[in-house]
Amino acid sequence: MKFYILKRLLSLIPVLFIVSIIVFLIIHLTPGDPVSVMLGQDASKQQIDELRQSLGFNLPLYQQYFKWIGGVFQGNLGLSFFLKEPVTKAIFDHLGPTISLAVLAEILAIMIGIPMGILAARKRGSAADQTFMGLSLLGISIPSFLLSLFLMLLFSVYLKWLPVAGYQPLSRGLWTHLQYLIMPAFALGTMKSALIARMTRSSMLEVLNSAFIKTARSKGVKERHVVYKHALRNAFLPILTVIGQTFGGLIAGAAVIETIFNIPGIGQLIINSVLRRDYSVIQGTVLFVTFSYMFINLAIDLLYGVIDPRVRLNRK
Amino acid sequence: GNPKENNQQVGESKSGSESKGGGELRVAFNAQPPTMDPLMTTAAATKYAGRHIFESLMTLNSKYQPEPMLAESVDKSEDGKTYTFHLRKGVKFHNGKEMTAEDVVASMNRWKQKSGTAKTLGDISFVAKDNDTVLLQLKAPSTPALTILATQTQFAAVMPKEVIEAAKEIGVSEIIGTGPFKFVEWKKDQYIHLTKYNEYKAVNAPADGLAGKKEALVGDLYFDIVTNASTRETGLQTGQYDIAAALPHDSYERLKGTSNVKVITETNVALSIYFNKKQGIFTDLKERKAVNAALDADKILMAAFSNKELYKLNYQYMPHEFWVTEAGKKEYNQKDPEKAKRFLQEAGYHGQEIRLATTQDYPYVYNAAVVIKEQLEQVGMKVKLDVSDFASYSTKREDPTKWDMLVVSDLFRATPGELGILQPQNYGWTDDPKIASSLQAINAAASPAEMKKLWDELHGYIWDYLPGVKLADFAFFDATTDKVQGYKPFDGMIFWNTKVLK
Amino acid sequence: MATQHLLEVKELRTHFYTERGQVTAVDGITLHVEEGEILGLVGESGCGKSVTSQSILRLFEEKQTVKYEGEINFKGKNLLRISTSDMQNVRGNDISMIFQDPLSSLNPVFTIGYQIAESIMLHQKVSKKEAYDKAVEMLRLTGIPAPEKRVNEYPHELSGGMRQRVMIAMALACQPKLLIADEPTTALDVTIQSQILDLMMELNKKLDMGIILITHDLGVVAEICSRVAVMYLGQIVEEADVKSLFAHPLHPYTQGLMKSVPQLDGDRSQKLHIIEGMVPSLYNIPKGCRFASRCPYADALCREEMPELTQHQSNQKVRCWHYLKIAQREDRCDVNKID
Amino acid sequence: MLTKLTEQIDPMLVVKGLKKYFPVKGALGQSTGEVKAVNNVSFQLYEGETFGLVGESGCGKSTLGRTILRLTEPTNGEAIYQNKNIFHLSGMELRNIRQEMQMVFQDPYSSLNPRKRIGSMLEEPLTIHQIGLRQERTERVMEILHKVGLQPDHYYRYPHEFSGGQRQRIGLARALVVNPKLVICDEPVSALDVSIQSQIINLFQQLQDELKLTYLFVAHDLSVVRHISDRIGVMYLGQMVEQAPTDSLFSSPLHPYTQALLSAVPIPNPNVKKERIILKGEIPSPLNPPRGCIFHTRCPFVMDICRKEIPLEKEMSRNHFVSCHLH
Amino acid sequence: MGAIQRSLDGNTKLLRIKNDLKKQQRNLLIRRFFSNKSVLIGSIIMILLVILVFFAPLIAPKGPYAMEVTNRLQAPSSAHLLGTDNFGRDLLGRIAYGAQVSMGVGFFVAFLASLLGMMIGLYASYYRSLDSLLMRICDGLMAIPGILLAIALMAAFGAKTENVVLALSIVFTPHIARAVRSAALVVREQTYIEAMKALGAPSWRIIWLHIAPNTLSPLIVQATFIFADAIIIEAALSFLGAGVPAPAPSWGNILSDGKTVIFNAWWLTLFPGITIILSVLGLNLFGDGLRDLLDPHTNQAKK
Ligand SMILES: Nc1ncnc2c1ncn2[C@@H]1O[C@H](COP(=O)(O)OP(=O)(O)OP(=O)(O)O)[C@@H](O)[C@H]1O
Ligand SMILES: Nc1ncnc2c1ncn2[C@@H]1O[C@H](COP(=O)(O)OP(=O)(O)OP(=O)(O)O)[C@@H](O)[C@H]1O
Ligand SMILES: [Mg+2]
Ligand SMILES: [Mg+2]
Ligand code: NI
Repeated sequence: MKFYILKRLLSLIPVLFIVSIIVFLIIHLTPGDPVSVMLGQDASKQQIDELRQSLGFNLPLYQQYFKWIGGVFQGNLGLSFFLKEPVTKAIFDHLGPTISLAVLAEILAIMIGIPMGILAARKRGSAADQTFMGLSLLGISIPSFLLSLFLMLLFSVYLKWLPVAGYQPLSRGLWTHLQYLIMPAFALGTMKSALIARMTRSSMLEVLNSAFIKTARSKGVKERHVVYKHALRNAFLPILTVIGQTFGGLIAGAAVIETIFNIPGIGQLIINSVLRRDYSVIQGTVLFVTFSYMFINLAIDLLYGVIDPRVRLNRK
Repeated sequence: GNPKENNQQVGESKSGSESKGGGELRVAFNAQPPTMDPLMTTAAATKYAGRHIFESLMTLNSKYQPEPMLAESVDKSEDGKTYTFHLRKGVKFHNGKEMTAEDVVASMNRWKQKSGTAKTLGDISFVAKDNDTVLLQLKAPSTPALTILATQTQFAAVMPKEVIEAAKEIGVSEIIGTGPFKFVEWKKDQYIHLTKYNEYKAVNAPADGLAGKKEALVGDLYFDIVTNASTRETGLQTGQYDIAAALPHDSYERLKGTSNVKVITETNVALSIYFNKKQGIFTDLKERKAVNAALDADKILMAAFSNKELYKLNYQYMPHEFWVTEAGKKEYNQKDPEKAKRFLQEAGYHGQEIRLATTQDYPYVYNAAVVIKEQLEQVGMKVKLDVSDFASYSTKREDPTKWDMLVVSDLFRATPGELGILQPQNYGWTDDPKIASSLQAINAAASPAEMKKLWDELHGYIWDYLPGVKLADFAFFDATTDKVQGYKPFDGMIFWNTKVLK
Repeated sequence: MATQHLLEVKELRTHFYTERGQVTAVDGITLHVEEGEILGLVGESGCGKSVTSQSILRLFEEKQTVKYEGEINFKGKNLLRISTSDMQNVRGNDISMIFQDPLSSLNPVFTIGYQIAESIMLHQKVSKKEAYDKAVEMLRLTGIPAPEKRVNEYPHELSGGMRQRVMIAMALACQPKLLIADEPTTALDVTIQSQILDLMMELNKKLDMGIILITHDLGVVAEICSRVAVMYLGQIVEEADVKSLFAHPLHPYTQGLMKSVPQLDGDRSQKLHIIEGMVPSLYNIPKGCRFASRCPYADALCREEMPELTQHQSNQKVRCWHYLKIAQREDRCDVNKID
Repeated sequence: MLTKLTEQIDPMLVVKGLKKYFPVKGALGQSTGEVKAVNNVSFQLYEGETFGLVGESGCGKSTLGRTILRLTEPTNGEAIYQNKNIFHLSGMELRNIRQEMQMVFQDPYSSLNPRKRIGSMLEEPLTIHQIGLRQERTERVMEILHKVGLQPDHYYRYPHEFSGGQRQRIGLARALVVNPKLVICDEPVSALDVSIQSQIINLFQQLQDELKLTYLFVAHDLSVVRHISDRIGVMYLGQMVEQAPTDSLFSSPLHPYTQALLSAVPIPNPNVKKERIILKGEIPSPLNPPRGCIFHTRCPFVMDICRKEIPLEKEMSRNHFVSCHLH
Repeated sequence: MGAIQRSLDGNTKLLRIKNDLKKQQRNLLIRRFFSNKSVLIGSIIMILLVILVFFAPLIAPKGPYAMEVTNRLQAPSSAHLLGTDNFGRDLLGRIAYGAQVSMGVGFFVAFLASLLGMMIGLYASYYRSLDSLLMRICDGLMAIPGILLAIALMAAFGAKTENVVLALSIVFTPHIARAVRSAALVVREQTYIEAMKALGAPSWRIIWLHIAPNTLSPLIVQATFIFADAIIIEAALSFLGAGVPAPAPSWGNILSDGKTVIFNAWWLTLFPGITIILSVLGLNLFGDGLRDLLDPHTNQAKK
């Protein structure tokens, strides 16, 4: 196990390296640079040129890259030009909200998606199946900002239960923390739950027809246990894959919702950094996200083995 | 629980020791400033936040005229080449240090170096005469010198000398000024927190524009950075924010009709078209005239601002009372497609593609561009809308090979010399000897009357030469809850003298 | 014959809903099992043996895929009438089942110990520890070496034979009144097969357990069953005690079946006997006798009307119009010798 | 046809010292041992004969068959077919040889792609080996369907619509459609009831007569093996313990395991009760086979030498080989 | 030997049987198609949308650009069935013309990503040596923000719809690859794959004709998601000027235009929203039904 984890972690290095080069090239070849954004609409060309010069943006690309990657190897992702703080700090600051939001959204997604998928699978072809699957389609296709605005209007403006937007860290108390996250988590969760529900349904359909389900029933196992214990665990691998994928997606891909609910998360950080061409933050964040994707995938692969003993043996 | 209450508890518990009550004011701010150092950027967000912290020697009153702020008084020498600033006594920086002439000189020298506007004064120098007196020495007399010192873009913030000396290339690292609020914390992408500066010494004159008496009426001032407009709007309606800045123009009418919300407008921006006069089709005056003749400003502005109360058709490049002139009026807003076609024919236009660069980061700019494209196509021009994000756009417009036309919004300026559209080095590249010499003459004018006369003349010439087309003046609009009192923007947001009723 | 049978199936019909229409896989099966009796159930592959056995436990999802008709009386209750939760108490406790396919009938994600113990804990009030001990005990009984170690293994770590024995251990763990064994030894080699058959017979004697044994292997039937029912296309075509059946099979299908068995001492150069023709499809069941199209004795009556299951002598029932004629012929020659 | 085996004919396939060890990896990915699934097995196949292979479940019969076809790579040993070592072939050559050597898989259901209709599944081997034109392929498939006793309207059906016996026949048809010379049949009749079983066995024999096929026939049911095979090999725990012509094996089984096996066959006659040899003792695992004679843990005649030395293969009578210290 | 040589007569008879069967089979398929409600509804919706795509000029003769600024933000009326947008352009016309762009983007992104992802997923699962390399590349690709990629591509190759498609395809490829791989890993262990090897089938054949079809269900689920996502993300990109070049209509940019006036002009979000939902619904129903049609198993457990 240790060996396997070590191997996976080592394989991270070349990937990170390649990703770093790709991202570096992409952002530097994209027009626009941080200087012109920072200096604002009315800055003069002279001012821009001066700042560019002093920050080293007119060095040849490879020199800039080596300067940066050299720092990365020393654990220094660079300094954000915009935030005026180390990139590591920026990522760390934006990570808290993202993790809270992602975890909450994922929990919601799982709590909605899995039971819905199971029910649909068990009642295949029935009205319940069709309703649930229809709802999940709605969940996929409804633009997230519409859903968010609707939630805002309902819960904040009309019912006045929850604050419209913003973020408070956990240190301010659990409820304070949560009340800002409930709506965005719900908006994200319902969207992700659609995918989970569909996956659950299709993999449960396969498992529910298996012979061992009949065995369980023939032993007199209660139907609920048959479904949630015997069948679900067997059907869980593809569901887990989707959960991992959605969770990974929530880390970097919740930008729209984060913007609407004004949650200072990683997604916003990426988008904002792209928009203001905050090079070092983009690079650092992308590396970080790559790392977390691989970490999540590793965790999922390890979980495979916990859930399904057959997978343990087959690992080559 | 009520979210509003919750916020207040949070705010108070943090700053309770610093301020003696007064509650807090939460502003839903539309953009994260790139920096808190006003000299490092021309971005409005920095200016709005910064003006609560920093002050300058001179500032503008509501008529765009200079008034002293950190100076008690200003004397002008006989030859008009030296200004003497007598500093106000007992003004303390937020770090407790008393402001001296040294600090002011260091700050003004930095301004001279960083600010684009400062350069229009030519070669100047600041000297500390004694602890409380600072001299400004000019090479030639200049009537608008004090106005230029009061400029708000990259305003001449006064900071302690040590802070300036420690500044790096991306700006100062300590935010210390003399203003009515002091800086507490900037939580990136979340909020900027200012708190009342208890030792602030206000000027003893009625508040007028940025000048006069300034008083922090709230204990804490939060600029909540809320980039999504709908969120600002809903947040205001639930009372989570007291003031929502720069709301979408389309919401104006609806918010105006909402009972517990007040809309506040300030017409202080000009919308213009810039031509690329360095390269391409618009180096030809006839083509520029064709565009000018084809446009129907009303439609463009209606699409951009949606409500007549939010814009004002105006051909004045300097809309303040003092500068208003009749010259050029007949050139403006001709709505004459036939004439345009004639110009095109004369110019020999044969369907070349005209690139109209724009960005959706400023919806009104984008919307105006869409209508302009439509109107130009009506007269047979072939226009391509080139939309990109602001960062790309701002790099692009520096490059004369990349565009032919832009739609630009400019904040009102106090002097013609500051007008972007007339600068030869600015995008658009208005490199006309007559304009250059006229501007110089205005700067060097001996009296305001002479200055005005020169301007009238220039204004007519501008409308003939068409470095661009001025379309109109317009307003941003903010909204407050009905609990907010005394909010009166000038050249953007001002939160001193503003209070929130409990 | 006892007044009350352990299990009595009366006119059981199992209909499947399929895309091509409703299919009756089991069509009017009547049979019974006594305590301590081993009933053999044989028949062509696809004739409905497994469906019958699973219908007894109501293992197909009702409403969605299947409809049952008839009666299944067990301990005086009609299993088709009782509630789902009552049914859950019957399953595994009173009636256990060994499935045809041991490879896929064990849940791959639980240890075998858990799977056996689960069934014990469901029906007996014992602690987890006791249940595991019992599971080890059952594994030992089925002849799995080192059962203490094996309980913590997963199905895929066991050989096919071992898995089969795990299934058997699981089925027997609660000492059911009735065991339904669906081809329990097909995947095993003969030495292990005989071990398992011995075990089943032992338990059958010790616990007075009734057994329904489904198999293709007539040798196994001859060895351990006391009564045999022969199925063909969803119906029982012949039922008799094992000696009578092997001595003089009455139904032409049973006869064909008997003749098809390769004998250990038969003539190898001779081709094996086969029953000509194909089993009709369930979607297209012929009107009269279902075997008519392949039957050497068939006549117009057979093709028109379905014969009833009729009693022949005291211990044999047969579904054939011509069984009397056949019985006479059979009397004349010795059936056990294959011609 | 039963004993056309003569000394003069060169064998068609020679398997020598074949070994197949599966590495076993623990949950940690490290190697924890080897399953010695096939351990040093040698035998020959002659053209037109049927070689039966019996043995306990898990003793390596399927693995043997799969290794010969190179469906898994052998650990050691050689298999000479037409003067070529199959284990050294690659690419095109291997594919060509696979046309001549086919396999009928043990599990009829999982060896059929659930999404393919029977017709296209049977036509595919022809397409792969570019046999015939499209039209001819269809004809040929129809013909082979008929031959294995299926009907033309099965052409468009999916595997799950067939009963076990029918699936088995489809597997057979797929193996036969490319006109192979050697067919490895891995328990092709174990899932069938006797009436269908006899149809299939007859079919095997008929095809052998018509096409001179050679079979390696794996089965559990000794009466079936006896009926169809010319020679029989008995495997135990990855090794071939006895090899003999059918009649010789059944009349005088030499290895104690063979004897136990034969005694355990149930007789379809309720009046006959047979004396079985009951094997006691621990069933060893291929992960950790016993030293010496692999059968000694269960052998009723175990001697001291059995625990120490591996018995050598001896020819006891003509073509009757056995590996046992008793002989 | 007699059985092998069939008479010519027999052959033609067989062929006739085969042709009959083929016809019968086709009829069965058609019947199944029409009895499968989801395919039917799905196809109807899809057909309607295709009509929208190809007959946009008829639906909106004035085209998507005709402005009447004085008529901006008009609620639906007889003159403008779906109302007008903030430039006074007819919403129906914009939606109709936007269908071309949006359906195109959605379709091609889903298609390209599926193709590429399938390729990666299949080869990664079949050749275990490629697996960790390909999967790590996917991890890396997944991490590169789509917006960044889109802006970069636009900048490098100009603002073209093709670039939007390309950028989004790259972004979504790893998702498909992972889904396909996880399904294929199971399939490749099946005996029927071994059987194909035994028949001498070359690897490409095994991969594309035998493994690939068995990974279709997760693929279809993912691909329909991507279709929807692509349409919506295109809107976000348009907003940054990295999407379909303005002022060409796409459902996405109609929607994001409408976003700012959602409280004043509900129709600007409602109608394109509904169209997007409808198209996703249609495609999903169609996809689900298609999968059911293709999947031999699902034909069983139905009433
Ligand atoms: N779920 C189902 N839906 C539709 N038909 C079914 C279903 N299950 C079984 N059948 C059909 O019912 C018939 C009887 O099947 P069953 O499994 O009982 O046969 P069997 O006698 O056990 O055969 P074998 O000896 O091969 O196991 C078969 O024709 C089969 O196709
Ligand atoms: N891929 C594999 N990896 C590891 N071990 C394997 C693999 N395939 C087979 N084995 C092991 O090799 C041994 C021989 O298996 P094989 O399938 O050849 O047995 P068999 O004689 O065909 O048995 P059966 O009669 O049950 O089919 C078994 O112990 C099995 O567990
Ligand atoms: Mg069965
Ligand atoms: Mg095998
Ligand atoms: Ni012969």
